[in-house]
Amino acid sequence: MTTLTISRALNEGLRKAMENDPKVLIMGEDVGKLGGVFRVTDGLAKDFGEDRVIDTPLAESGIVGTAIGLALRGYRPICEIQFDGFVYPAFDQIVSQLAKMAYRSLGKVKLPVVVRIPFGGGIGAVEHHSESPEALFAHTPGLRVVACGDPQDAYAMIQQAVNCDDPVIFFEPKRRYWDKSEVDIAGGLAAAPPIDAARTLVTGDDVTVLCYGPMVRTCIESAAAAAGEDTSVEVIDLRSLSPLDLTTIFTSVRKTGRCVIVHEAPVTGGLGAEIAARITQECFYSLEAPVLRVGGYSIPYPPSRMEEHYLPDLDRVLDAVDRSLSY
Amino acid sequence: MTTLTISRALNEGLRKAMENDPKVLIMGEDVGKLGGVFRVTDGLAKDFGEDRVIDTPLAESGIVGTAIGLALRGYRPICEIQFDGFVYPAFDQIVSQLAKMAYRSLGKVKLPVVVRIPFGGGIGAVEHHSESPEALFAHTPGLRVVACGDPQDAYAMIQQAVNCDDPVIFFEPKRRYWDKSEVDIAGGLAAAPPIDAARTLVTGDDVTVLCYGPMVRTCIESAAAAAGEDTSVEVIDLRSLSPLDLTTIFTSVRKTGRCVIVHEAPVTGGLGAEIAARITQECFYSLEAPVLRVGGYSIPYPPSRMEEHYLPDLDRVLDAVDRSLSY
Amino acid sequence: MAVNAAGQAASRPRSQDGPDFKPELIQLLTPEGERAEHPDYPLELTAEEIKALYRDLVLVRRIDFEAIALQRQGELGIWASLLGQEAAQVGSGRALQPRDMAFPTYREHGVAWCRGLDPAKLLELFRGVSHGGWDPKAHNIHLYTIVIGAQTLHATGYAMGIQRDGALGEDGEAVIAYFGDGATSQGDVNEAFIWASVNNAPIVFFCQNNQWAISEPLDRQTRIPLYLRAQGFGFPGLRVDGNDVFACLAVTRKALQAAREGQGPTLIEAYTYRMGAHTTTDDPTRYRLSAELESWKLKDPIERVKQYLIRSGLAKEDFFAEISAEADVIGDRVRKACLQMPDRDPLTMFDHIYQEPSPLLAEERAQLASYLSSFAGHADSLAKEGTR
Amino acid sequence: MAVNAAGQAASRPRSQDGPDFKPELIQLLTPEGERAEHPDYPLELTAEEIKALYRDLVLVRRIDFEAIALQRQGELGIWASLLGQEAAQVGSGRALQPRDMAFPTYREHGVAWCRGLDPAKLLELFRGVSHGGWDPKAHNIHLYTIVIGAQTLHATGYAMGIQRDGALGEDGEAVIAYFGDGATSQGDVNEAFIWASVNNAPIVFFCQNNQWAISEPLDRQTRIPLYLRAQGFGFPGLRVDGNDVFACLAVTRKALQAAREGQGPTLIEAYTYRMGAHTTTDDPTRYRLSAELESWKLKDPIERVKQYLIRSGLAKEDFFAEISAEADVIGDRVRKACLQMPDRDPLTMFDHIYQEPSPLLAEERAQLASYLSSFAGHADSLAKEGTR
Ligand SMILES: Cc1ncc(C[n+]2csc(CCOP(=O)(O)OP(=O)(O)O)c2C)c(N)n1
Ligand SMILES: Cc1ncc(C[n+]2csc(CCOP(=O)(O)OP(=O)(O)O)c2C)c(N)n1
Ligand SMILES: [Mg+2]
Ligand SMILES: [Mg+2]
Repeated sequence: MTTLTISRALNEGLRKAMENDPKVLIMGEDVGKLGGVFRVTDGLAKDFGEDRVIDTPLAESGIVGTAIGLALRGYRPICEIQFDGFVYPAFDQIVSQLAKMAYRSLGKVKLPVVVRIPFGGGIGAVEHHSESPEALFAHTPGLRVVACGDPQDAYAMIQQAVNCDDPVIFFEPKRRYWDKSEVDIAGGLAAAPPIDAARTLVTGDDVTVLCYGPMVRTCIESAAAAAGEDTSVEVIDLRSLSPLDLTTIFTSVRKTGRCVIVHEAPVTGGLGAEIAARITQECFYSLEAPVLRVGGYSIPYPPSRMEEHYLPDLDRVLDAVDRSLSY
Repeated sequence: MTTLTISRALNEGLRKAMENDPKVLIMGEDVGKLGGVFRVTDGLAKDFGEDRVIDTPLAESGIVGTAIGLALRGYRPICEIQFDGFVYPAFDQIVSQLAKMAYRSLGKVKLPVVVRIPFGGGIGAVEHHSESPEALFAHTPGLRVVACGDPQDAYAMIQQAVNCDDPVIFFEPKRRYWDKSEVDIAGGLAAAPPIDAARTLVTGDDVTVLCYGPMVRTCIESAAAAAGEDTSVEVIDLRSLSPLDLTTIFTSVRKTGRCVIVHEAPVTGGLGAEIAARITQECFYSLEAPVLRVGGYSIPYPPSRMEEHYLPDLDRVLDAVDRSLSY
Repeated sequence: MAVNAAGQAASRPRSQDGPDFKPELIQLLTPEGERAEHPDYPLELTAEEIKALYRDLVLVRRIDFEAIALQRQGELGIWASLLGQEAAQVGSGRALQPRDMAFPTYREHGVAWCRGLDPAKLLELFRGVSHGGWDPKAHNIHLYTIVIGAQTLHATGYAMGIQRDGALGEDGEAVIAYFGDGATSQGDVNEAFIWASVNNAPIVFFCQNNQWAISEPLDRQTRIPLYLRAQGFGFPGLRVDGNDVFACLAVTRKALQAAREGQGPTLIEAYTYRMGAHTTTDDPTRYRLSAELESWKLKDPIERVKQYLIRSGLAKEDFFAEISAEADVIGDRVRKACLQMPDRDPLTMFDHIYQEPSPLLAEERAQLASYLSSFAGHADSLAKEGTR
Repeated sequence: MAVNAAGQAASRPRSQDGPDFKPELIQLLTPEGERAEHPDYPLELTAEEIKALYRDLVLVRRIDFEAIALQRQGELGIWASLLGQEAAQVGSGRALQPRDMAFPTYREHGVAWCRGLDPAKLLELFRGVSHGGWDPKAHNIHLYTIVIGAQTLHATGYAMGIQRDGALGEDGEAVIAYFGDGATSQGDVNEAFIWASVNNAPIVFFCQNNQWAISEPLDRQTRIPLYLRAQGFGFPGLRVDGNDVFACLAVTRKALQAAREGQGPTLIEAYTYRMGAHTTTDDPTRYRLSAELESWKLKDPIERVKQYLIRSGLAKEDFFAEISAEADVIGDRVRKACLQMPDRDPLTMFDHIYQEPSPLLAEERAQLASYLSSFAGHADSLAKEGTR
């Protein structure tokens, strides 16, 4: 076991992936000498060369579009999108090409491309640096969408994403990059849960709380606080946002009868909507309360000095847990 | 009253808007001499000149981006995106610029830009010509998203959209372009419901069916068929997909206790998810059955010879109504 | 060629679209069927080679013709005709080595033919049986790309892969990316130029300037000849007579060889004309004059090869009759392939979303299966259907 | 300038990045502070005008300096310094007429200054109080745009509006769009070139080539000088010494006037250097050599004007002292404005989404209001908070 930050764990995972397979490439803005603005690719250009860690021209459509071409040639490119808000210029290449090529070719083409996106707010940044666009990709069939929430998952999931023959949109919880915890580097991937499985992080009986990415820590802390008030909260890290691990979700909600979903993205049209709708449909007679959603308001991400009031926090999660229990 | 197709009604509405305000412009691919691939802008270039009906270079980001600039200069541009699947290259300009400029400027800038998008399947087209991307825009705060479902709404709503000082994403039900019905051209806009209001098209007591765009006709027909089996279906055309007219929705569902939402877009992460989640939350104790969703499968839009099996139709709507009633 | 841009700024208006500027059009075979020479593009072709090119031209036109007819008869949903662009496609297509990779748009039926792709595969797409469905590796031709310009970035990335594989050199590999005049306005195409240039990637950008993007004439996309675009990105561009199969072959071959040998990208503008409608759903009489069409008829890409073959005595009437008969056979074969093409089991629409189907997809598939089987022979469900 | 592209193809390698190609750098004031002449850019400036330019340069550097300090002290979230680019911004900014419109990136503090925008407005953005919040019409400077390249399309559209308003002519209006070297790789910027060219729009594209896009040197974006990009789109491009405020003024003025008079777009590449970090969160020692920085220090844009003023006897020590004192006053004022800047009521985050708030927004606003008030003075809720 080694203590690593999420940023470092990703770095170690990427390094492993590059060591294991010479076809693995990294491409993006400032991923080379600088090691990325969050240092996730730190040192990789030096060790694997500029042909494998490519500082690209400044254009996201070009990054994803050429990555697709490299994948067609047998490479396994990992694209870094510098910030969530800059993935939109690549949207067409992701939605109309990356997501659809396997289908278009009736399975004859595989595109093992990973698109890494640091996402979410809470770092005091200017506009476009705090977005949570995951629902857009989860609504796009053909993509896998995942988010890691802690260093261990960061380390394992990035490798699983690279190994996966489907395109993967890989969300990294930007404001948790420097959170530290134990990572089993020696253990390899054997012990890691599959990339499409949710993980129960806290077991509880009263309310199920679903979360992912930066909200994982918030929800674990909320569960601890609730425990102090004798409320037993079950916290599940979804990890895979598309496809969803519905079995794990339904099993928990059938047990607790109550569910709160937490994400930073605006509630309206967010991933929580899909999950709430599915739970209601499948667990209708088990539900003691409507599935409640905690997330961003229906506004553009606000200026950073207001973001603490925008972002879901421990209090808002607990408030929702309380409301759920009051039904 | 005049009998018009949806395509023609839009044309008449655009003509009115251009007559009323010299600042109104139309821009897009083939909107000039050709009159658009669906003839929606037929004759307008001839009558208003090439400076007001602009055949642009072939690039959607450029279309929306320059429209924003024209709006900053005091114009009211109406962009035509030729087909739903070609809006993605403009995604960044729509999501990061068009949607956010009013907010960015604290209201000092208005962007009265309309982005018209023929959407949906059922016309036997090749890939990228049958998409239903409305949920992506409904998840983007700052945009109004609307869809017209019949000629009267087409005529009125396009004018309301042009008059609106917010950016409007205007979805047109492609496969219904040639559907005909009565339009009150003389009556003007006074009698038209507001652009953000849903409209109850069929009154009923047993199940509420929510729909928009191309599914409006399908659902009206379903209600008629259900009436033949003594099931009383209430059909509501949502019209405004963002913001949603939740009052009308909740009122109906509280009355019927059951709700089915129908759209062509994939159910997973579609607009139905948001509506289902909201209804469940707000009408929890009124619901006799979970809100059911009828829509596309979690796959890319299939080749056209399979589309009839993909698209929601009368049978699938009735099936969902039956399932709802069976709870 | 030292470009003094400052001087250019001083001496407005621009020279490249001024009356004094004459873009060179590379031609090796005149519309009248006479051989022309160009110092940079010597081309030696055997009689057999020329006849083979003629055959390609005729056959791809025939396939196209059959497809249009099939569409008219309701057998295809739509068809994008290559009529008039046969020389550009066959010339460039035959310049490719088997190991090279081609990235087509939706109109490159002539290129597909040269790569050896069964035309029935194309019909599958336009009939709506699949979105393509062929294996790009089987004949080194990528799937048709419908989103304008997107494939130019894929092609560039693929070319970067060739570099990384060390597959350059005299016998190396190269890539060709096809696109139209309208496509040059897309951000993606310009980004592809940047990537290709910065990486000195082994790629040929082959722009078929057929003068129209649906109803929009060229002047909506550019005010200077398109081949000049390349100089803004630091690689060579040239304009070739796109109705001259010899010239298209020669310039593409040379550009591909340069790419293979590590000299980077070239932009080829094949100056041609879309003789037909944009697609079978289009009505060009709404936006263009028939006089234009007539003038281009005189530049027909097939007729000039025929004239050359006749004049030079390389072929006689029997050869042309033979090709014509072969064309009919192929036309027939294409027609049969279309009419006999089985519809796919609707349940296969759930295949190939992911390498492994997700539980949700399996569930949706099962839903549709049970829904479909409810219609199949169950008397009561049929009765129910009757009431609806 | 007849470009023989075929010849170019034949005579690889490319001449524009070959050793024989020397891009012209327009310069009217040498780094040593000596006046140079250029036949196309005669420039007559009064002593007062030169002093005013000097004042601008010093003040914008001082504002920048203060902002960096404020960021270090935690008062700003981030700051993008213009250090080294003062001449490019002041020269071009002062070339604008009040009626012209400027579209900046996030680094154009010098342009903002010239337009008359209160620097405190900029701090509002970098402090995180708003995303901009000023009225573009008040000083004819658009909001800062952070998404690379997006504003070039807005600027082009705005210029098309000028055409439609018939506001061209000697006293007409023009637009300037700012962007960096990195931005030239974005599809949007190239689409803007196309729109501007095809429409012959009254716009000047002003590219500050500061040699770096965060950590990426210029050669990741292009292999030929950037100003040559314009020739691929059919309009003039030129390179000016971006550290020479006289030359930047002269070339921008001329290009704007050409635009105003209907002669269409120009691309100006202001060749300069980002002396500081990309932003305050960046550490340039990770990716660039200090020797490069040192060499650019010798080309400082302010020092050369000072030298010129001294040598030509136009200004004495008292003038410099006066400007320096004024700079301190303005620095102080900026600092105070920052420290005294009120935070906004959190509920205002719900304002200006639409012209009229939707019921849902009203509801969300009310939710937050009641949530906030639950913390305000209610003993029991405070107690509750304490347990969490
Ligand atoms: C991104 C995108 N926008 C719009 C379209 C619709 N469309 C299909 S073909 C076409 C014109 C293409 O013109 P050009 O590039 O000259 O190719 P050509 O059809 O003439 O071969 C358009 C606008 C599309 N396919 N993709
Ligand atoms: C679309 C987009 N992608 C990435 C970024 C992140 N980013 C901000 S500045 C920058 C570099 C810009 O370089 P350049 O255009 O040369 O301008 P400079 O910062 O040097 O003034 C990058 C990559 C962004 N803001 N927008
Ligand atoms: Mg064309
Ligand atoms: Mg730069």
